[in-house]
Amino acid sequence: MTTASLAGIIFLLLFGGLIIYFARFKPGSSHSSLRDIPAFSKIRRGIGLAVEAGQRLHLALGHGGIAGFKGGSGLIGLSLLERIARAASNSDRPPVATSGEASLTFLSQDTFKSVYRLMYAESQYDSEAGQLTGLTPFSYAAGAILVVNDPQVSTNVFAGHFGSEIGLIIDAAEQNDSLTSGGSDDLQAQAILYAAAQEPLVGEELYAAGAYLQVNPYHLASVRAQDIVRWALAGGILAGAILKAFGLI
Amino acid sequence: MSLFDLGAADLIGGLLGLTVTMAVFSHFIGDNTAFRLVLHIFIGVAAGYIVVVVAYNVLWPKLMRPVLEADGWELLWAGLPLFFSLLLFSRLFPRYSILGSPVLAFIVGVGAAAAIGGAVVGVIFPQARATINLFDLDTIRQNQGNVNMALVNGSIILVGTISSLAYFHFGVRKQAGAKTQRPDWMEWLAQVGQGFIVIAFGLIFAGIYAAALAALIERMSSITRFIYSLIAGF
Amino acid sequence: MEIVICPFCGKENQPESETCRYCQARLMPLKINPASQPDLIGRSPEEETPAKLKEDQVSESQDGLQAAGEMRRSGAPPASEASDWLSVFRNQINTQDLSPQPAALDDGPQPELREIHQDFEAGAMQDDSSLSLPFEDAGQKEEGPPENLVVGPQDVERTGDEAVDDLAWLRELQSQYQQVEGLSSAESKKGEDWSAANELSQDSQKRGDEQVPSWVEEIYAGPLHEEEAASDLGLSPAELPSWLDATRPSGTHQDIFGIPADYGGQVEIAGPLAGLPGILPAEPEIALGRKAAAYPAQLQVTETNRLQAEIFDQVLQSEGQNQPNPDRGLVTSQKVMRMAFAVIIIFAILVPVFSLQTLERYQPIAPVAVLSASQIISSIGNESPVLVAVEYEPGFSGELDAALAAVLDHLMIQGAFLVFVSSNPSGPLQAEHIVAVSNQVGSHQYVNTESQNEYINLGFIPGGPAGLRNFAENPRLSNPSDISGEPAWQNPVMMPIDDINDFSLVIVASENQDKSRAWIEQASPLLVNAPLIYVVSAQSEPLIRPFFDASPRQVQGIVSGVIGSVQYGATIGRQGIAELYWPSFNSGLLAAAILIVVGGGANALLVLSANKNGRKKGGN
Amino acid sequence: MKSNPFVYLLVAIAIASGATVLVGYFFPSLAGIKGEMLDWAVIFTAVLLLIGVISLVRTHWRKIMQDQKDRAYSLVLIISFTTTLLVAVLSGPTSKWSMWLYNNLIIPIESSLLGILAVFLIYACARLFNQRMNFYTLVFIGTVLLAMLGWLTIPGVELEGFKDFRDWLSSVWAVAGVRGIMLGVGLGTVAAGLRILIGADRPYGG
Repeated sequence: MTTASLAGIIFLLLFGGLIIYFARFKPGSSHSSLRDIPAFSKIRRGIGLAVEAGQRLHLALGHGGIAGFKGGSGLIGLSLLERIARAASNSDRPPVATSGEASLTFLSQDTFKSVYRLMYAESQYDSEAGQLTGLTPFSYAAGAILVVNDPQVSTNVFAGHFGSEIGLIIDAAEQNDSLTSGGSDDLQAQAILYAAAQEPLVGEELYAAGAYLQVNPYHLASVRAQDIVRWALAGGILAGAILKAFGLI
Repeated sequence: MSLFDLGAADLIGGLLGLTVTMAVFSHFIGDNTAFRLVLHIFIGVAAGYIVVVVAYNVLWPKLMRPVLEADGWELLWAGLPLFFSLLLFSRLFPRYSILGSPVLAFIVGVGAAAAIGGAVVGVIFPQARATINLFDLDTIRQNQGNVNMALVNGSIILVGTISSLAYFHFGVRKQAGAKTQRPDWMEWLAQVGQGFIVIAFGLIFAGIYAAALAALIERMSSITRFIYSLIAGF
Repeated sequence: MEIVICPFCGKENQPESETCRYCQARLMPLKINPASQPDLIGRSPEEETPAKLKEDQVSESQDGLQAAGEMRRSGAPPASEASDWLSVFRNQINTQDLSPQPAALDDGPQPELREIHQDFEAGAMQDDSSLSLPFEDAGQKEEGPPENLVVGPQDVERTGDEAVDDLAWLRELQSQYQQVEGLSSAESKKGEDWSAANELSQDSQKRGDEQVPSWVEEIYAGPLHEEEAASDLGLSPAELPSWLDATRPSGTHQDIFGIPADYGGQVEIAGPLAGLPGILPAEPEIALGRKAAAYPAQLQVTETNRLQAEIFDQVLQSEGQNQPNPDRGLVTSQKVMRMAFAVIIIFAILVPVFSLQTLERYQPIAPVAVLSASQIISSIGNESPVLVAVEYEPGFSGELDAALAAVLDHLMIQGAFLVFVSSNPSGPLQAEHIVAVSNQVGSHQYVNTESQNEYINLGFIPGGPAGLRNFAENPRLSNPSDISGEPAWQNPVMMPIDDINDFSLVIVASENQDKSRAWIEQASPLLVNAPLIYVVSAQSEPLIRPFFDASPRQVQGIVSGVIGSVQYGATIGRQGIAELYWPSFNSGLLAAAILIVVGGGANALLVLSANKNGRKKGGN
Repeated sequence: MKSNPFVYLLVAIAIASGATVLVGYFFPSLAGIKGEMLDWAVIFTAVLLLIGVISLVRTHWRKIMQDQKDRAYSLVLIISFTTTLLVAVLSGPTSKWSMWLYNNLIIPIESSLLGILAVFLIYACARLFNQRMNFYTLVFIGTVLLAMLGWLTIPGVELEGFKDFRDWLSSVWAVAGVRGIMLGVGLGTVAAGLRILIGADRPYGG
């Protein structure tokens, strides 16, 4: 086993252990122990609008699937979908989730179904709430534009892997006067979100969505574990650079 | 003489390209029927291509051919993916879709592991190692590089990497009555990090515009060339 | 066939049956003849013991009930007989002084006696209308009792002043005599009988009062005195609002509930509720089949009520309909700005095309990354296998076709054997497209002498980074056949290839930073001597740049976007597509920069002035 | 966790398969099993894509059958899908007719979509002060202008200095920001994956 593998195992054991420790033994208070990110209060308001004003909320899950590095943002999108579905599924116009990859589509349908089952309203479940709108990035964006153009959509949340085509969806949302917010793991999509979205999430902020919107205690525990591992990593890089500069490693 | 050789295919193809381009550019005025029609055509054609390519390159060589070519005990092992794939087809019928859930759970488990592996092996360790290696003076000297400039650049990258990493710190210690905020030193470091992030976004944004501009130029030039060839043809 | 419902258990019985088949209650009234009932008369209450007394009361009350029931069913005696005995009765009353002396009242030993007397006085003083039930309306008046039977207040006045007679036993004897008289009389009509039944109930009630507990009296006295109590408290009767009054049904009480108007005054003679007045009758009247009461069809609705009902109906109707969307004006300020920007940029692109302006004289100096790529390709020998990964989306054809065509054109001149592959599903088609575009760049005598094939398209590598790893380690296993399904590795050029390192050169063309990085992470560790060159879009150039700047270099050359293509063309002296795009690209960039400065500046000024006005307004 | 035993089965499958593949990343001896399971996942993802396309076409077909609004568009989508499928299957995905459809429909439409994106990006950039008026917006717009000047060639104007400054900005400052973002995104991805492997998140309907 190489040192890199050993380091990887220690890193994951430390990370996983911290998450379980914070979730089980120190659940911590509410999300108020986290810094303020305006985008999440806008998303919460968007969810409220969907419930009270009968407006529809559109969650774009991207086309990254759930495997590989870009799969992480897809998993976050599904957690966000569960939270949004729990809050807004009994409104006049339940939320809709669009995706450009088949496994994301079927997982979003399963998420909707388990939320409706939890609320003993399985009869209200509609499989078209989780839509596959296209199979290539740009055809996915074309299908999402058709969803965003619906006048009933008041809020668009982006949580998943996108490319530059995210700009087309934001443009359509702007012309429909609806709120645009969210983030992605892809740098091109983040740059466009930063310039064009009303409430962008930069980089890792998307991965804290579960903690800010209180999906379950493990999300808050993950964010606290990320904070600790972040400073361990920064310290490691700093120490490594100094030792490398002095030729010690 | 097939239609293709007569150039008619090019003529019709050019007209088709011109029409769909104009329909898409009509989006500047706002959402309209022509734009929606072209989007639906685009989704249908793209889906058709992807299905054929995936069937040729994945389903046939990795799923069907092993079963047809296997015999004896190999058939059992080669047939397992086919069996689970058939379970997935239950997703088309809401009442039996639960049969596909175990396979979805398998895909999610493997996908999550690939995400963790990709992040640790492909991003976190390589990026950390690359930042540390910026201070490898021996290598700098080997490449006859200006050592001082390299150290300055390396230091800027080191500070930028750590401060932009610090920008994402989420936890705050709640003081009674005081606004929940990070410690001052961390807040200052985060401000510096945000500067580095914004510079990166600016450069990427300009690159996206350049790519989009090139696409716009390609469309305009193909339209003008086609119209020019039509005029020249009559 | 007529049926009779038993009043006690509610079961049906044959009309002729005397007793109920189920609970043995009597259904037919007793046919009593005076001779057979001697023991009823002459018994005085004192001789009864308390327990026996209760039974008797119960049995009497049942008999009484039946008697009353009979009376009700059989109706009052014929008019002539009723008036003879009444006149006899009236004469007797006149001779006796029923009202006690005040002095007797004061030191009267039994306060109940005084109460009974007062009740008697109060009962006698009321006129008939007060006896009517509170929810009866005025309409009932015409059906009131005939005049001659009314005991007017003046009669009561005269008899009330004389002292109580001590021949109580004689009066008791008379009342029992009347009871017997009442029982033996013939059928009487219901309307005329109310007075006999009423007086009968008062006598039996007076007789019963002596044994009836005080709480029963309060129940009895309660309803009669209610209105008086209200008037005593100075409360005027409630004014019903018009809408409530309008909603009250117009039919009479009897029409609506089918209960006789005088039922309130009747005293229950049988059953556990014996002696209590105003009990809901379980009477045969309900059991008798009667035509259903005709309820009024129209509600009395005033004009305002109808309007209000219509408005309410409209509100309900409008709830279901979709609200017409606010028709968004075709032109809003956002749209105007967007169209203006579009016109300016497209105009800037088209000007160089029509002015045929070229920029050769301003050839950009090729950066190191482009020079390095050009030198590597120049060193590629004839028939050397070159792996080209086409990873960009069709939308980026404008930019990356120009860059990749310049590189492929150079490779075709060198006579290299191109092997196309992609981890993007639309990649194989894009590869065919780029080969066609590259052939148009310049004249090629590019034919692979041995296999007469210019290139081979291995198609799509599924599985993302993991798939790339498999391909890099074992391409033959990963992609055994080409895009059209033919075996790919029999070609002589492909025979010696076992892993990615056996290629002379690897070129990755991508617009996306993820795919670019995936090839570096999965493939470059295996590339020992095969160089890796990137043809990237301008948007991902900043992200690939560090791999070129790293030491040792993980990427040996970068050709980025339109500018990179022009620079590459300049290094090999061949004009590619980029040369056509470059003037428009240049003016498009300039137009964008001007729009950002002007538009951004204007917006900034607007925001600053708005903040200032806001502060000024806040400050006043 | 609900008491439904089927959910326990799903969670067990996800955790077992995930842990096996993850260990394969760090223990080369288990790389074989990891490769086989990744291959299976690739096959199932491809089958899901096929099922996804079938449900996409069925959804649009239902729109037509139920006479819903926009059913004409659904008809156009189904016709274009069927035509492309027949042409690509009968004559091969890279045949002459397939490439004709690809060159005259897919590339023009995607390029035009990217082209209208160019106008929207400049419009969004010019309007950014309206959205967020702060120092970082100024830095962002300044960097965009600098990057453009780095590519520009204006006859008679010396812009070489801009080019060098732009290259330095790109290879040092931008690289620092990108690394910070990638490390942060990496931490978030690891956390998301670990939540799946410890059964905290169950998107598969558990």
